[in-house]
Amino acid sequence: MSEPVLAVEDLSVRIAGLHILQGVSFTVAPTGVTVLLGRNGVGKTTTLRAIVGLTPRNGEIRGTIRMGARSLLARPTHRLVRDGLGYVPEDRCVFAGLTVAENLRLAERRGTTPAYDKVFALFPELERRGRQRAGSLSGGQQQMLAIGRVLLNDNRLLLIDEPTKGLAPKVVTEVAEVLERVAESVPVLLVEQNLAVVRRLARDAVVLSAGRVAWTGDARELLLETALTKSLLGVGASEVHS
Amino acid sequence: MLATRGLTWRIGEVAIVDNVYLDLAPGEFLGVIGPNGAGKTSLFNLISGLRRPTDGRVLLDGEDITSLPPHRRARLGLGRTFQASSVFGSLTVQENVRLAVQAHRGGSMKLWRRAAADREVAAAADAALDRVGLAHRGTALAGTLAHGEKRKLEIALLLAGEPRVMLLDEPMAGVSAEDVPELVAVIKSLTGDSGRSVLMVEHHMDVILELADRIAVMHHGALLACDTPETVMANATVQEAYLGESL
Amino acid sequence: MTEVKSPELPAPPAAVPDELTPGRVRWHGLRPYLPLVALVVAAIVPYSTVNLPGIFEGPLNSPGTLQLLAICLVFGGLAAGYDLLFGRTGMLSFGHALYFAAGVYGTDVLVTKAGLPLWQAALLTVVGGTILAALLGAVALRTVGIAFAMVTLAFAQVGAILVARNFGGWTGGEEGLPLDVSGLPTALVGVANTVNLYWLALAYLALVVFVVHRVSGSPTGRVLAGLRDDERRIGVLGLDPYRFKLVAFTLAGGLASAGGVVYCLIVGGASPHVTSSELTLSLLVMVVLGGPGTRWGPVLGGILYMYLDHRLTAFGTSDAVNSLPAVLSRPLSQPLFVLGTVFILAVYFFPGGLASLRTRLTPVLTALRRR
Amino acid sequence: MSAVILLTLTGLGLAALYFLVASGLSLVFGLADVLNFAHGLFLGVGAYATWWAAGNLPGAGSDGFGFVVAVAFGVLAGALVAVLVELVLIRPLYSRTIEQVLVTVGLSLAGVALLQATWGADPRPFPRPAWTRDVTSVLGANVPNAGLLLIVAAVLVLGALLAFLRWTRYGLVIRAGVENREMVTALGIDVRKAFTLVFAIGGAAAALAGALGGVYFGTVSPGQGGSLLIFAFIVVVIGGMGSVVGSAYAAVAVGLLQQFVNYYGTSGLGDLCVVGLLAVVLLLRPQGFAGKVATA
Amino acid sequence: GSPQDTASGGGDGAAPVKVGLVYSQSGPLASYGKQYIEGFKAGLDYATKGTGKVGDRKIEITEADDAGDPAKAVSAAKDLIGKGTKIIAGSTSSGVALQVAPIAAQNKVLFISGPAATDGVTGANKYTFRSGRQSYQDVVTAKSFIGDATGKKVVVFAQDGAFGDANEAAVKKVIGGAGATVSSVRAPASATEFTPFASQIKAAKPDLLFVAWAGTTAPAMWQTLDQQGVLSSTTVVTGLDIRASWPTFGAAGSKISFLSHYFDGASDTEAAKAAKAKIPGGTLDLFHPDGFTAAQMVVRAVQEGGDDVEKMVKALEGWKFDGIKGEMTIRAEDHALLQPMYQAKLSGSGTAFTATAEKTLTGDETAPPVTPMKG
Ligand SMILES: Nc1ncnc2c1ncn2[C@@H]1O[C@H](COP(=O)(O)OP(=O)(O)OP(=O)(O)O)[C@@H](O)[C@H]1O
Ligand SMILES: Nc1ncnc2c1ncn2[C@@H]1O[C@H](COP(=O)(O)OP(=O)(O)OP(=O)(O)O)[C@@H](O)[C@H]1O
Ligand SMILES: [Mg+2]
Ligand SMILES: [Mg+2]
Repeated sequence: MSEPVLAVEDLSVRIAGLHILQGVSFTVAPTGVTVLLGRNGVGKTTTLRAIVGLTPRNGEIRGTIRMGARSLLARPTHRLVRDGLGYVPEDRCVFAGLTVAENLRLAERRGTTPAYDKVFALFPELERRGRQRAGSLSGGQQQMLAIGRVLLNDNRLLLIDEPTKGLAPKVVTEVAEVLERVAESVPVLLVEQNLAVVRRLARDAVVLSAGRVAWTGDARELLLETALTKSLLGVGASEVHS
Repeated sequence: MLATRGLTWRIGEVAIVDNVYLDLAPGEFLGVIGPNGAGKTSLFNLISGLRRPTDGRVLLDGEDITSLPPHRRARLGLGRTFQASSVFGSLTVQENVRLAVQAHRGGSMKLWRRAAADREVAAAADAALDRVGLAHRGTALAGTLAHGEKRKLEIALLLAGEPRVMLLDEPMAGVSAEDVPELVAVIKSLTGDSGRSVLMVEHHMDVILELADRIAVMHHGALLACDTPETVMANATVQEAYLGESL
Repeated sequence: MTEVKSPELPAPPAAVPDELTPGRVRWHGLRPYLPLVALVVAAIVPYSTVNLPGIFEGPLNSPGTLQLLAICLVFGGLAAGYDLLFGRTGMLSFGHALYFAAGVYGTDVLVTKAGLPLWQAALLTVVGGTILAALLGAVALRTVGIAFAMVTLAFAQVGAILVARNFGGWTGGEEGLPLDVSGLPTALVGVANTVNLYWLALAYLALVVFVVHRVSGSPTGRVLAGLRDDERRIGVLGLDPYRFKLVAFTLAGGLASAGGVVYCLIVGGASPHVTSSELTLSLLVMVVLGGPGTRWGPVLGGILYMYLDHRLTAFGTSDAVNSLPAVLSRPLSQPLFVLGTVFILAVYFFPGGLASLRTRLTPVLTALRRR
Repeated sequence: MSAVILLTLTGLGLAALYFLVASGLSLVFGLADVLNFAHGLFLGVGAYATWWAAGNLPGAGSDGFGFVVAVAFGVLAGALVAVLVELVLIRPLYSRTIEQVLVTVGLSLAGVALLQATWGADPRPFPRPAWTRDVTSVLGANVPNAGLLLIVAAVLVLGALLAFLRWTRYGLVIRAGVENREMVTALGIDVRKAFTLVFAIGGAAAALAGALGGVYFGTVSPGQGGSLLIFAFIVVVIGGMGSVVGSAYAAVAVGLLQQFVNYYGTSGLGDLCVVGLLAVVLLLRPQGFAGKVATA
Repeated sequence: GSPQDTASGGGDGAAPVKVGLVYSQSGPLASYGKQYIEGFKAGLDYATKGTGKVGDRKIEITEADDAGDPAKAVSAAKDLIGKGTKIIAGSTSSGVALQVAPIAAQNKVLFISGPAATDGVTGANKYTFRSGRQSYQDVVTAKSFIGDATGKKVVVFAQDGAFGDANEAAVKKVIGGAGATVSSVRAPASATEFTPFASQIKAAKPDLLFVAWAGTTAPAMWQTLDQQGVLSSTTVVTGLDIRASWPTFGAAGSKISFLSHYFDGASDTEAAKAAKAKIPGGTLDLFHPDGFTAAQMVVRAVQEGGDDVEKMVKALEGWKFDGIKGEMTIRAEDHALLQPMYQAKLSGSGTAFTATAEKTLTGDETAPPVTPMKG
C-alpha cells in the first residue's frame, strides 16, 4: 500500500473545557473515498475542522496532522487550501449576500484556470442561476454551490462534510456520482450519514464514537458484517442495503 | 383543517409558489416532496406567516388567516420547525424548551413572577426533551449542540407548543442513521389518534413512505400531484424529476 | 428555509442570565443574601471616616466623596437599566440618553419653572418619561438592528436640538438650568445634606437592580433572552416579538427617567451634556466594561466609568503626571485620553467585562489554594 | 433666482463634504461591518497632518503644488493610522463585531483627546491656496471656490471607489468575509489583507475629507471630525448601509435639504428636517435608499 | 463619624485661607482656563505684594478641573466646601457658573465667577460675584459704533441657545431702546454652512450687524459673510476673541469693528504692567484680567472679612479698585462688575495680527441695568 495522503495521529481537541476528540488516529489513502462515520455529536465535523485549521479560538489542539511530510497544524487555513486542501463545510456556508456567480468567482485561485465547464456540467442549475443571490437558493441548490465552489480548482485532498444532507433523492444520486468521479483523481475524506451513499463510494471507513476511533478498515467489510454495523452504527444490515 | 386556496408567491416575474390548492384533514399526515428549489420551504413560510403571499389565501379551520402575523397563527395551533435549525443559542437546552412551553401556556406579560419557580412549565419541558431523547443535554448551551442534536431540539420546541397543525421542514436532515428510527417514532406518536395534522417536507423517501397518508409533489412551485403514496410513487414524472434512478 | 442574514448587528456577546440558570451550585447558603449585605454596607458607608488617600479626596463621609459616590451609583443604576435593552434583549439603542435627559430636564423645569413641589414633579416626570419611551419605542421598534439604533439616535438628537434651542427660555440652552431649591425639602439642600442624596442614589440603584433582576428572572425575561437570539423563532412560537420589545424598551426608559430625577437633585440642575449621544455611548461602554447580560456587571461598569470620569481630571493635574516628560504628561492630563485607553484595554483583556473576572480568577484562586 | 442657485451650489458643496466623510465610513461599514466611530479621528489626523506638512515638510506648502504635496502627506498619514488601527486593534477582534465598535468608540475618545493634548483645543488657521478663499460668480451667485473644490473631489472619490469595488476582487472578498470569514479562508484567500486594505482606503478617504474640510472651514480643530461624523452617519444610514452610491444620493439629499430649510424656514429647522428624513426613511425602508431587500 | 459632618473652617488667625478654583483645565475651554489661572496667580502676587499672604495668613489655592461639565464642577465645589473652603472662584463656562452659584448660596460661601459671560450670574444671589464682563456690556459697547440709533436698522446674527438669546435680548433693549429697529437671524451652533444665513442678512440690508458667535465654526462663518459681501456692505460688530483666534479671521478681520473685553495693549495701568511681567510669555490676553481681578477680590474679601463670609460680601459690595483694565466697581445692588470696555481694530495678515484700541468706554458708560437680587 502506498503512502497515505493524510495522516492524523493522536489528535485531541478540547473546546471550552470539553474533550471533544480524545486521541484520534487514522489515515486517508491516496486514492478513493475514506468515509468518517459516527452518530450525531461524536466529533466528525470537529475532526475535519481541525484538519483545515478551523478549530475555534477557545479550542486547544494536540497531536499531529500530516499531509505527506508536511505538518498541517499551525499553518493558516488559507495556505492549506491554496496548497490543495479543499473543504466543503457541513452547513454549506455559501455567501448569502453574494450572487451565485460571485460565490464561484471568489473561489477561483490565483494562478490556475478555474474549471467552470466541469462545474457547470455537473450542476447546470448554477449556470442558470448565476445572478441570483445565494441566500435565496433552496437548500439543495446551496449544497451544489458549495461543492461546485471547491471543484473549480485542482485539489490534493477534499474534505467534504455531509454533502447529501437535505438533497432530493435524485440529486443525492447525482452528487454521489459526482463524488465518485471526483474521487478517481482526488482522494476524499467524506463525512456521510446516508449509508447508501457510503456503500456506493467508500473504500475505507473510520468510525468514531464519543471522540475516539472505534473502528477502521475496509468499508465494504464494515457494511457487510451485520454485527459490526449494528454495534458501530446502530443500524441493521437491512437498512444499509435498503 | 388547514387549507390553501390558490396560494401564490412571486418575486418579480417568477412564481416561487404557484397557485397551490392544498387540503389537510384533521389527523392527516401529508408528506411533501419535490426537487430542491421546488418551493417547499417557501410554501411553509407562506403558511406560517413569515412571508406574505402575493395572491391566494390560507385557511385554518375554515377561518382566513392570510393576514395574521406568525405569532397569531402559532396561537391558533400552527407550529413549525425550520430547515436550518434555529434555536436560541445562548440559552440552555432546557430554557429553550421552557420558553416554548411558556409561549404555549399563554403569552401574557409576566414581569414579576419567578420563571424558574414554575414547576409545571419545567415538567412539560422535561417531558418534551425526554421524548426526543435530549434530556441528558438539558444544561448545555443550545448553540454548542452538534447538528443532529439541534434537529432534535427543534422538534422538542415544536412539541412543547402542542400544535394542532405541524409543519416539519426536513426534520431528518443530518440526523445520524441510528437516530432516524427513534425520531420517526417520535413524529409518529405525535399524530395517530390525537387529531393532529402534519405537513412534512422530507427527502428521505423511506421516512415519508412510512409516515405519510398522502404525498404531495411540488415542482417549480406548483403542486404536481397529491395522492396516496402508491399512486405518487408510480407516477412517471415523479420518478423522473425527483427520485431518479435509485442508488 | 433559505435564509439570508439581514443587516442586523449580531446580538451582544451573550451571557446566560444568572436568573435563568437554575440549579447552579451555590457555594454556601449565604450567597443569596450577599446583595443585601452589600446594600447594608453601602448604606452605612457615610458613617465611616476612613480615609482612602489617592482613591478619594477626603474621608468617606466627606461631602465631596459622597457626591462622587452618589453620581457613580446613579450611573450604576442607569447602566443596569440600559442593559435590560442591550445585554438582555439584544436591542442596541443609541438614544437612551433621551429618557435620562427627560428625567433631568423634566424635574428641573417642573420644579424651577412651574414651581411644583418635588414629589409631584418627580412623579409627573417619571410617568412622562415612561410614556415618552412607550410612544417613541412604538415607532422605533418597527425597525431592527442598525436601523433601530439609528432611529433611536435620531429621536435623541431631536431632544438634544430642542434643549439646545432653549424654547421660551425653558431649558437654558447650552448654559443649562440650575435647579431652584427654594421649594425643595431642606434635607436635600446644602453640602451638609449630601449624604441624603447619596442614600437616594443608593435607593435608586437598588431599585433598578431589583427590578431588572426580577424581570429577567420572570417568564417575560425568558422571552427577552429568546428575542436576543432569534426573533423570528419567538414569533413562530406564538409570542409577539414587538410587544415584548416594547415592554422592555418602555421599562428601561422609565427607569432611566427615574435616574434622571435623582441625578437632577444630586447635581442641582440640568445641563445639555445629558442629552448628548455621547452619554448613550458611555452607557454602552459601561455595560460592556462590566459585562452585558450579567446582574452585577453593568452596575460595576457604570460605577467604575463615572468614578474614572470624575477622578481622572484630578489625576491629570496631579504632580505625578506633571513631573513626567511632556510626551507622556500632555496626553495623560487629558481625562478622555486615559478613559478611552482604559476602555480599549478593558475590551481586550476582559472580554466578558468585569463580571467575567470571577470566572477567570477562579482557576487561579483554586490553584493557589491547593498549594 | 440667484438665491436658489447659490443655495443649490453651496448645498452641493456641503453635500460633497458629507459624502467625503461618509464614503470612508460607508466603505468600512459596508464591507468590513465595522461601525467605525474612530472615523472622526482619521479625519482629524488627515487635517492635522496636512496642516503640519504645509508648515514643516520640505516641498510642501500652502499653495500650488506644495499644497498638493501637503494634502498627499495628510492622506498618507490618515491611511497609515487606519492601517495601524486595523492591525493592532481591530484585527484581533474579528467576528466580535460589538467589541470592534466599542474599541473604535474608545479610540475616538482617546484619539481626539490626544490631538487636543498635542495641538490644543483652539482652532488653527488652515494653510490653503488663496483661490480657495475666493468666489466664482455663477449666474449672479457668489459661489465659494472651496465648495466647488469639494464637489470635484467628491465626484473623483466616488468614481475611484466604484472602480475599486467593480474592477478588483477585493470588494467581493470583503463582502464575503463579513458574512463568514472562516469560509473565505477555507477558499484559500487571506482575508486579513483585504480587511487591512479596506481600512487603509477608508482612512485615506477620511483624511482627504479632513484636509479638504480644513480648506472649507479655514481652520482645523480636534473636534471638527466628531461634529461632521454625526451627519456622515446619517448619510450612510439613509443611503443604505455600505452602499457608496447610496451615500452619494443621501449626501445630496441631506445637504440640499439642510440648506434650503435653513434659508426658507427658521433656524435649526434644517437639522430637525434631516433627522426627520432619517427617521422617515428608516421607517419606510429600513434598508435605506440603496439597500437591498433582505429576505428574512 | 457622622454623615452630616463638614469640616469647619479653621478659626484661628494664622491658619491658611482656603480658596478653591474650579475652572476648565481640560475640555473645549481649556485655553480660557489657562489664561484665567495665569491671571489669577499674577493678581494674587500683585495684591499681596509678592507674599502670597494676607496679614500673616497664607492663601492656599486648590485647583479643580470641571472640563466644562457643570456636574463635575458641582462635585468639585461640594468637595471644597465640605473641606471648609469659604471662597470659590473660577467658572470658565456659563453653564458651570449658573450651577455653582446656587451651591454657594445654599452653603453660604463666597463665589466669584470667572470668564463666564452670562448675564444670569449678575444678581444671582448675595454670595455670587463676577470678575469678568457680561454679555450686556458687550452689547452696550457695540452700540457705541452707530452713534445715534434712531431709525437705524440693526440685525443680530447669533447662534441658537441661551448665549444667543441673551445677546439678542440685550441688543433689542440697548440699541432697540435707543430707537433702532432690531431683527435677528439665528443659526444652530452646529451649523457648518452659512450661506443661507448670510443671504438672509444681506436681504435685510442692515445699518449695523451685531454678531454673537462662539465656537470653532466661527472662521467658516466669517469667511461666508465676507464672500457673500456682507462685511463690505454694512458695519459689522462682534466681540474680539482670544489672540490665538485672530489669524482665523483672515482677510475678514480688517473689515470688522470689534468690541473688546480685553487684549494686550488695551490699557496701560499699573496692574496691567504688573500682570505682563508676571505671566508666562508676557503677552496679556482676553481672560487674564478675569483671573487677575478675581485674585484682587479674594484678597480684599479676606482682608476685610477674615473667615466671615457675610463680612466678605459686605467688603466687596460697592468696592472700587484699579484693575488691569482700569477703574473697576463692584455694584452693590447686584454685584455687576462695572469696568472699561474697548472698541478695537484688527490689522495684519498671515499669522501676525495686531489689535489697536480705537476708543475706551468707561465702566459707567457700559453699565448694565440693575437686576434685582434673586436670592
Ligand atoms: N464550539 C463548540 N463549543 C462547545 N462544544 C462544541 C463546539 N463545537 C462542537 N462542540 C461539541 O462537540 C461535539 C462534537 O461536535 P461535532 O460537530 O464535531 O459532531 P458531529 O460528529 O459532526 O455531529 P453531527 O453528525 O450532528 O454533525 C458535540 O457534542 C458538540 O456539542
Ligand atoms: N427571496 C428569494 N429571492 C429569489 N428567489 C428565491 C427567494 N426565496 C426562495 N427563492 C427561490 O425559490 C425557489 C424555492 O425555494 P425553497 O427554499 O422553497 O425550495 P425547497 O423546495 O424548500 O428546496 P430544498 O428542498 O432544497 O430545501 C428556489 O429556487 C429559490 O432559489
Ligand atoms: Mg457534523
Ligand atoms: Mg427547503
